Order: sequence, then C-alpha cells, then structure tokens
Amino acid sequence: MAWQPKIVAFLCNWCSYAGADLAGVSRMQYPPNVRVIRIPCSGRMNPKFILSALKNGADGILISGCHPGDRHYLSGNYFARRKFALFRSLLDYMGIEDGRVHFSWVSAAEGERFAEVISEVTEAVRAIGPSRRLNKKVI
Amino acid sequence: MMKEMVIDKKDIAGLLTELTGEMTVIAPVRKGDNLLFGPVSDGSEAALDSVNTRLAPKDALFPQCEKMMTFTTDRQAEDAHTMQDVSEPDKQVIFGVRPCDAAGFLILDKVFNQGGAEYEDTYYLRRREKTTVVGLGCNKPLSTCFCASFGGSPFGTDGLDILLTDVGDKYVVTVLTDKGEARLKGKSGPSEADPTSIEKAGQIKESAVKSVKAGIATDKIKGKATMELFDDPCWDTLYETCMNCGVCTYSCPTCHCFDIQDEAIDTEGVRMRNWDSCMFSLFTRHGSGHNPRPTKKDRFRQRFLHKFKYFQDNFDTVACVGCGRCIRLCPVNIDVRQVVEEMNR
Amino acid sequence: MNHRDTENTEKIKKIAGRLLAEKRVDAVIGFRPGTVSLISAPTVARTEEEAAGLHWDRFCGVNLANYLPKREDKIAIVAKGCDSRSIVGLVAENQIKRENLYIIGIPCTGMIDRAKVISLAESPEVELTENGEEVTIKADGKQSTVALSDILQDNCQGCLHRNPAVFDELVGKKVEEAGGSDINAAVAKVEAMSQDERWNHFDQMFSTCIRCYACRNACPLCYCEQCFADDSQPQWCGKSTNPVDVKIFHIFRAYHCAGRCTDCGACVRACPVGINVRELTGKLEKEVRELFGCEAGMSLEAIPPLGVYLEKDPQEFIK
Amino acid sequence: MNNPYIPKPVRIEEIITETEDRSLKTFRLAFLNKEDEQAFSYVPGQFAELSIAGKGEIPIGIASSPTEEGYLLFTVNKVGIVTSHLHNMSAGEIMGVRGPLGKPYPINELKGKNVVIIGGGFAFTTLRSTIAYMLANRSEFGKITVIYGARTPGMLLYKEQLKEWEARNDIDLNVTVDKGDESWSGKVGFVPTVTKEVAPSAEDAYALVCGPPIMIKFTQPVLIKLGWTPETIIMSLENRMKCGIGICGRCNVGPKYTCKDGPVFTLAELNELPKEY
Repeated sequence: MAWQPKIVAFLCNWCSYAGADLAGVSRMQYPPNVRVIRIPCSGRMNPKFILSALKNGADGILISGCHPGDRHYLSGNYFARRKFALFRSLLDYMGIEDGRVHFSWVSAAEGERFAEVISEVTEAVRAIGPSRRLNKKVI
Repeated sequence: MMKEMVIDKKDIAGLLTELTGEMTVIAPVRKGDNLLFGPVSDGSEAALDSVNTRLAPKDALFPQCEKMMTFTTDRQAEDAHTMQDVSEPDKQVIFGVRPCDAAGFLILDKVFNQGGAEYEDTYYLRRREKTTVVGLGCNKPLSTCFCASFGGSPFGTDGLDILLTDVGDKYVVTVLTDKGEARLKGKSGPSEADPTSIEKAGQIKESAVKSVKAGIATDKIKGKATMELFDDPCWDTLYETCMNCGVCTYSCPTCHCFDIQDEAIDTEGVRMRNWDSCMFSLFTRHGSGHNPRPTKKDRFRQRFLHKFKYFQDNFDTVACVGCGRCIRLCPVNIDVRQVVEEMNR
Repeated sequence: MNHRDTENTEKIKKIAGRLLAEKRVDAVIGFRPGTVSLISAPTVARTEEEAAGLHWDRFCGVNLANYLPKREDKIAIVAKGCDSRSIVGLVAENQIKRENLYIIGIPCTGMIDRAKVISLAESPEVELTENGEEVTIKADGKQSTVALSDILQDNCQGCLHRNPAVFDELVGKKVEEAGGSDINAAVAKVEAMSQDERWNHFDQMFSTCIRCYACRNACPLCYCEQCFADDSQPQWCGKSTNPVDVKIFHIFRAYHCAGRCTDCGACVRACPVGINVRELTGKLEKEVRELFGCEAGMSLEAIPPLGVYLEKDPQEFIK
Repeated sequence: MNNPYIPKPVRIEEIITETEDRSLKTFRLAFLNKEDEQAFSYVPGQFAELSIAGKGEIPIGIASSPTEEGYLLFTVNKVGIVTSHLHNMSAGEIMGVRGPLGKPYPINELKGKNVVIIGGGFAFTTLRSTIAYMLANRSEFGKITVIYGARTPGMLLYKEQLKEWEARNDIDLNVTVDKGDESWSGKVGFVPTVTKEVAPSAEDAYALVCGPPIMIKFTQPVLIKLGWTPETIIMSLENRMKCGIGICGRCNVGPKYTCKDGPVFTLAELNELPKEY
C-alpha cells in the first residue's frame, strides 16, 4: 500500500471537535488520515504536544480552535494565537517544512469547513512526504 | 618494555590512515571552533599540533550515550521482553591522548572494575581491552595544568601504550607496551631513533616538567573524618555562584556517573546509558519526590567530596588528574584548586 | 591578567562597602577577578572587606540576575543593561521582590568574547590591554592589535540598551546607546538560507551538544522547579544526544524564553562547545519585537507579551 | 564475560493486591530458566532490579525468603513509570530480574541471638523475608519479636501471613495501626510508642529497623533509651539507583554506596555518614 500520512489533530472541545462531530453526523467525506486528540481549549495547546507528535511518528499536525470572538473561554484562543505565531516561525526557522504543522479556526457549526480543512491538510502533508526531520529513531 | 623510535610529522597522517584499515582510529579533530576527540576516516583529519581537546577523551571508552541491550515487545517474537546484549565493540586506537587524560583512564579502570564478576562493567571493560592508547606529551603546559599535584607529569606514561614527544619536525615515539608495539608493527613511518632527537626530547621534557606549577595539596583530606569535611563551613560560601550545570562533570576525564534509560519506538527498543551529573537535582531524586541532595550546596559539595575524599577512601587516590578543563570551561570560574585548598586546610 | 576597569572597580567597591556598612543590604552580588584570563568570577560580598575585593572589567559577562530567584535576603546587585532587564523580568514573574533589591546599575559598552580572543590568539592564556577602541592581545610570545568592537560578544555588538533599564544607583554616567545596527545579524544570516540549508545548519550546530544544560542554567529566566527537560511522565525529550532529542531540548529552551529573553548572551557564553544558541533565542526576540512590538524587561509596569493579546494580532498563518 | 547489567527473564506467576488503596501489589515471579534460578542465590535484606522492557528498571527489596523455593516475591509501591506499568501488568507476562544485589542483613551474626524486627508501612518487605527465613530455621535464633505498624488496617501488608504468624507461639508479633476501624481489634498507636510498650530487651539482641524516615527518627531514641547500642541497631536505606553495582554514582551516602555497601547498615555506621538518604 502506498504511504499514507499520519496526521494528529488537536481540536478544542467546544468548536472544532464539535465541528468534526457535525461533519461526522452529516456524513461528510474527508480523508481518514487524522487521529483526533481533544483539548479543552486551543489555549491548552502546548507546543510540546506538537513536537512530541512529530517525534513519535506523526507526519502532520493540525491545531484547531474556536474563531476569535467566537470562543468558549473568552480569550484562550487569543493568547494561543500569539504562542502559535511564535512557535510556527521558530519551526520554520529551524527548517521544518511548510505544510507540516497547520492551524485553523473551525466552529461547531462548520462541519463542511472541517471536512475541507482536513482534506487540505492531508493533501499538504501528502505533498511534502513522510516527516523525517523531528522523527526520532532509536535503533 | 620500552623502545624509542622516531616518525616524521608528515608521516603521521599516513600511519593513522593505515591504522584505520585495521581498527577505529580516534584522534583530536576540529569540529567548528572545537577540538574534540572523534573517529577519523583519514589520518589528515587528526589535529595534533594544538593544546588539549575541549572535552576529555573518556567518551572513547565510556561513550556519552551507549547502547547496552536491545529488546522487542512484539508478542509474536520468541524473545519478546527479554534483553539481548549488544555486539562487542570494535578494536580502537585513541591517538594523541595527553598524559593527564591517560591517567584519567586509570581512574576509570578502578571504577568500572571493582573486583568480582558482579562488579565488573562489561561494556567498559570489553572496550578497554580492545583499546590502544597513544599519548602525546605536553611541550607547553597551561597555567591551569596541575597534573604534578597527583604524581602526573606532562610526559607521564601511566595508562599509555605509546608516548609521542614533539621535537619539531618529528615525534620521538616511545613504545611502552606490547600492545603499542603491535600497533606499529609493519607500519611505514616509524624508524630508528636518532640521538639528536632523543636528546631534544629529553630537554623538552625537562623544561615542560619544570613549567607545571605544583598546584594543589590533598594530603590532609584523607585523614579528616567524612563528617568533619561534610560539615565544614567552607561549603556555605563556595557553592554560592555555582549554577549546577554539567560542564565540569561532562568535560572531566574522571567523572563517570551515568543514567540508564529505555528508549523504544513502537515495539523495538534499546536500553542505554547516558552520562549523568551529580550537579543535576534529578540525579538523586526518588520516585516519591524526596531528594537526599535537594540544594545546590548539597550537589556542589558532593562533587568535590566525591573526587577528593570519598574516592580517596575507596580507591586510595583522588579522582582528579589536574587537566584543568573544569577551570577553563566553568561559566562562572569556579576553580577546583581554590575549593581543594579550603578542603585541605 | 585581564585589563581592569579601575575607575568603575573603585566606584563599585565604594558603593558596595557603603551599602554593607549602612546595613542597607545583607550582601552584594558582583564580580571578583577571575583565576584565569578572560573571565571574571561572580561573587557574593557580605562584609566591607569582601566588598573591597570587588572588581569590574570587560569580562564580567555573567548575568548576575541568575542568582536572584527565590532569594529572601536584601541584596544589592551589579547590573549591566541586559542584566537589569532580566531583573525586571524576575520581578514581574514574582521571583524576587523589588523592595529586597538594590540595583547598582552600570552602563556597559560591551563585554569581550573569550572564545573570539582564544581563537584569534590561538591560546587560552592571553594578556589584553585596552587602548581606546583598540585592544592589544599578547599570547604565547606573540602580540597583535585588534579593534575592540571585533572581539565583543555578538549580543554586545548589536546591543540596543547598554544603560540599565531600572536601577537604584548608577556607577558613573550613562553611555550613549549604540543603536544596535546589527542585533539580528546572526538571525538574518540563517533566515537568508533555504529551508533545507537551515535544517542542515542547525543539525550541524547541535551535533556537538553534550546536554550539560549550561545554557539553561546560566539563563536567569530558567528558574523552574522542574525543567521540562527533566520531566519523565511524559518525557518530552530523551536524555541522550540523539539529534532529535537535542533539538527538541533547544527548541523548547528557546521558546520558553520567548518574550522574556533580554539577549544577555549568558547561554552562548556558558556553552562549553561553542554552540551559538542565541541564533534561536535571537530569532524569537526579533519576532516578538516585530510581531507584538515588545522588548523584554524595559519597564516594571509592562505585561510580558505572551500575557496579553490584541484582537488585531497577526493570524494569516491560521486557516 | 558475565554481564551484570542483563536482567534474567521471569514470568509473573501471581499478582496480589496488598492494600485497600491498591497502591501496593506483591508480584510472585518465577525464572524462565532453571540455571538463572540456581544462580540467584540470596539472603534476606538484599534487593534486585526489576526490569520492564521499554520502561526501565527499579530497585526493589526481595520480600520472599530463600527458604521459599521456586519463586521470588516483590512488593511494589506504585510511584513512577516502571512501578505504574508493573501495576498494570498481568500474570503470565514476561519481565526481567537482575540481582541479587547489595549487602543483606547479617543473618549469621543474628544466629543464636534474640532478634527484634521493627517495621513500618511498605518498608516491611525485606523484613518479611527475614522473618520467613528465621521461622524456617527457627532453632537457630533466640526470641523473635516483631513490631509492625501501618497507617490503617487496610494498609497492612501480607495480611494472611500475619495471621499465620499470630497463631504461632514462637514469635512475638505486635501489629499496630495509626488509626483503627470497626473491624480492628488489635493495637492502635505509632510504632515508636508500641516499641516503648513492648520494651524489647537489648540483651544479646539485634534490632532490624526499617520504615519511613519519621518512624525511624522517633524509634531510634526509644531503643537507645532501652539500652540498645548503635552497633546492634540495623537499618536498611533507600536511595535512587540505576546500576545497582556501585558504579553509576547516585546512591552514595558519603563514601558508601547504598547499592553495593548497603542497603543494610548499622546505626553506628550511619552515624559516621552524611544524612543523604
């Protein structure tokens, strides 16, 4: 079988996870390459999770939360946005490929958008191939 | 056994390259701004015309990270969950070792072989047995060199199989052991020693030995009770500027503490050991959170008591060879000579 | 021997002696002459006699703010521009009480990089003489003259804030700010590379790392009770020199300093194998300045950049 | 060359949940290879490194006695990575054992003497080994007195065994809890207090004391007051360990290594050493 990208998606409980749910109950089609990890809020997202996932074999990462202004915990995603901006630029600077780590805002009502985001992310990761740069080999 | 030969400096690279055909050759090599011991694939990579390496060559005998065992947790495998020893190391020659660092090997030998099969460190000993150590005398010891304090010398031969003495355009090659002899056997390069070179080597040695300041005294430490030294008020201020990093321990030719860790991806993994440092708080912290050495002061004191008191009690020698690396590399200029002076009062 | 800055040394001794005599403080954290060339040693003076042993020169690079977290006693501390900003950060992060501190600010025109001197002199045993903008280096019987600016630490060459941001007393007069023409020189060099080149550059750079944690421990910002690098459940990075674990350590170490780093250069100076970790912290320092318009430690009132947000913060990278 | 770092494979035969909070479980292990079992010759007080591939090793005192043949017992408190994983394993699974390690209790010196065993909490494990050993060789020892305390009745280890010992008349068993419950009819009180009540005679006797630091701290003066000398009070230390054979450097207490020179020390020996444990 051809290589299939493994993508880890960190979804906030209130918006993006519900969006994924909606996509599911609406029977929307999207690539099956995503493993979802639910987090309480995008503000809970610690960049350590991103590198841990890459280290342990993920080919791509998606972090998704509530749209700014639409958020459950008032300001969590605003703080997260600053953290993500810095971390993303640090990863890029270190030479981690564009298209390895993705961020999106998906609301609970956007099932269709969720499916689109997943397709987009999957294709982007597929295009750059398996992750090697921060993937740990022990033997 | 002892035999003297000479080799032209320009022939050294060729000799090393020839040796790479037989075994791993470890020598000082340039890595960026650093001079570090590392494997060479061609003799010309070796840099012998410089002061001592940034870090001690102990990594060649006691690697910073060493695989000890492999395992699989795959249920299908017959030997699932059981540990398999790694294969034996290759033969190696460590080339260009300074006499202080060679003395450091002798300290490590004591630690890794404490007698009786259950206290013999297989990994160290089998690598040690397959290692030949070629030394390089120090023509110009630095002001931070104090090897003479512990019976060492810039041209000391303890722990060496061969000693090289730089006499200008050639080295005088002093063959000290059968192992050393075997390494040179049949090699092009080394030839009969000429009296002029021998004489010159003697002069260089004499002036180098004179230039090493006597350094530090440790004579009174052994006689003191452990608790007397432990409770000495000197620790209350000596430790204060220490940052508890691992520079001194990791650059030291005699520090030997390590950690054992399992690493696995999916079902395949290794058990490995990594250098560890008594400077780190995690070093002694129990699973429960209790830490017998919770403060910087405790950890600082441990390092010096271990080197100069405990090690003397256990092995009748101090665990320091006077290479001076910790003095030169300490980010906050903690000087072992001053600490020992306090301990030896 | 190092070339002593006699004028400032005398002033520091005097201030420290006075503070101790008046019992304004319990101790003064400053420098004493080093035991080897090219470094001065941090020291804690508790008596007037010890204060008389204090010292100042171009090798007082260590960021003394590193010794402050969780101290309860009354402390006077000698602080350069960058050190004073670290102190501000520690006060803001509740690591030390401002009222327990007496900051002896010292305007700084740069610290000499010992690695650069050793590399030029090809010997660690060096005698330096400073003559205005020039420095004479004597080593191993040889003598050469170089421009002072060429042997300053990279972070000093580009320093934007040479005068202390906060102080209780100033040693001497404020110096002219140099403007920091190339504070991001090292970062710009890396940014100019292609993605693959950048990866290879860092892969190479971190290959000599020995995980001694000197960069972490020399940093005044690294005061966590337990560092993420020591976590075991989960273990964010393994303990070996595996290249992935080494990079993960350095990425997070730098990231943890984002918006807090004052570019004091402590990490680079402490590294025993000459890794320029400032290339990472410098990148984040630049991003924080450019994206959020913040510089760490400039005032006691400012909220750290990751503790606030603006609705108009950049988000073009988010789908 | 014998490689002292390689654990010998064992199978988990049985897992017994010891305490009501499920934090302590006893693992009965049997070697896969007969020759490994024969080579594993131990004395009460020694410990072994339990190894789980992919998780690591932990030093645990041997709770069984060499007189109990065919298996080893280890009672493990759930604290870190290895112990947590171990607690989730099941009978039949394969793991490793490396040892025996360390200096045991001085069994030969105890022979012919009265022996007082004072234990608290989950430190009772190697004391269980010692008691089982002495009872199996009963005639070789004098009077055996045991004082064992736990926080609550539910936190006592080896409950079935305690009942068996209770029923014997050749051992003076004093089990106490800090706080009883409706089902508890035994002693209530801290170990040092019970020690004072029982007042074991120092005459021709050794005391083996093993428990949490707080218990040790208050029991020692009680014994000293009763006329015990530091030479006859024997303790067992615990420290973080990795190699278990005196090399890796972290478990030292002054010049002594807990793994190699200990874990068993007399109080007299410990009095000369820093309290780094």
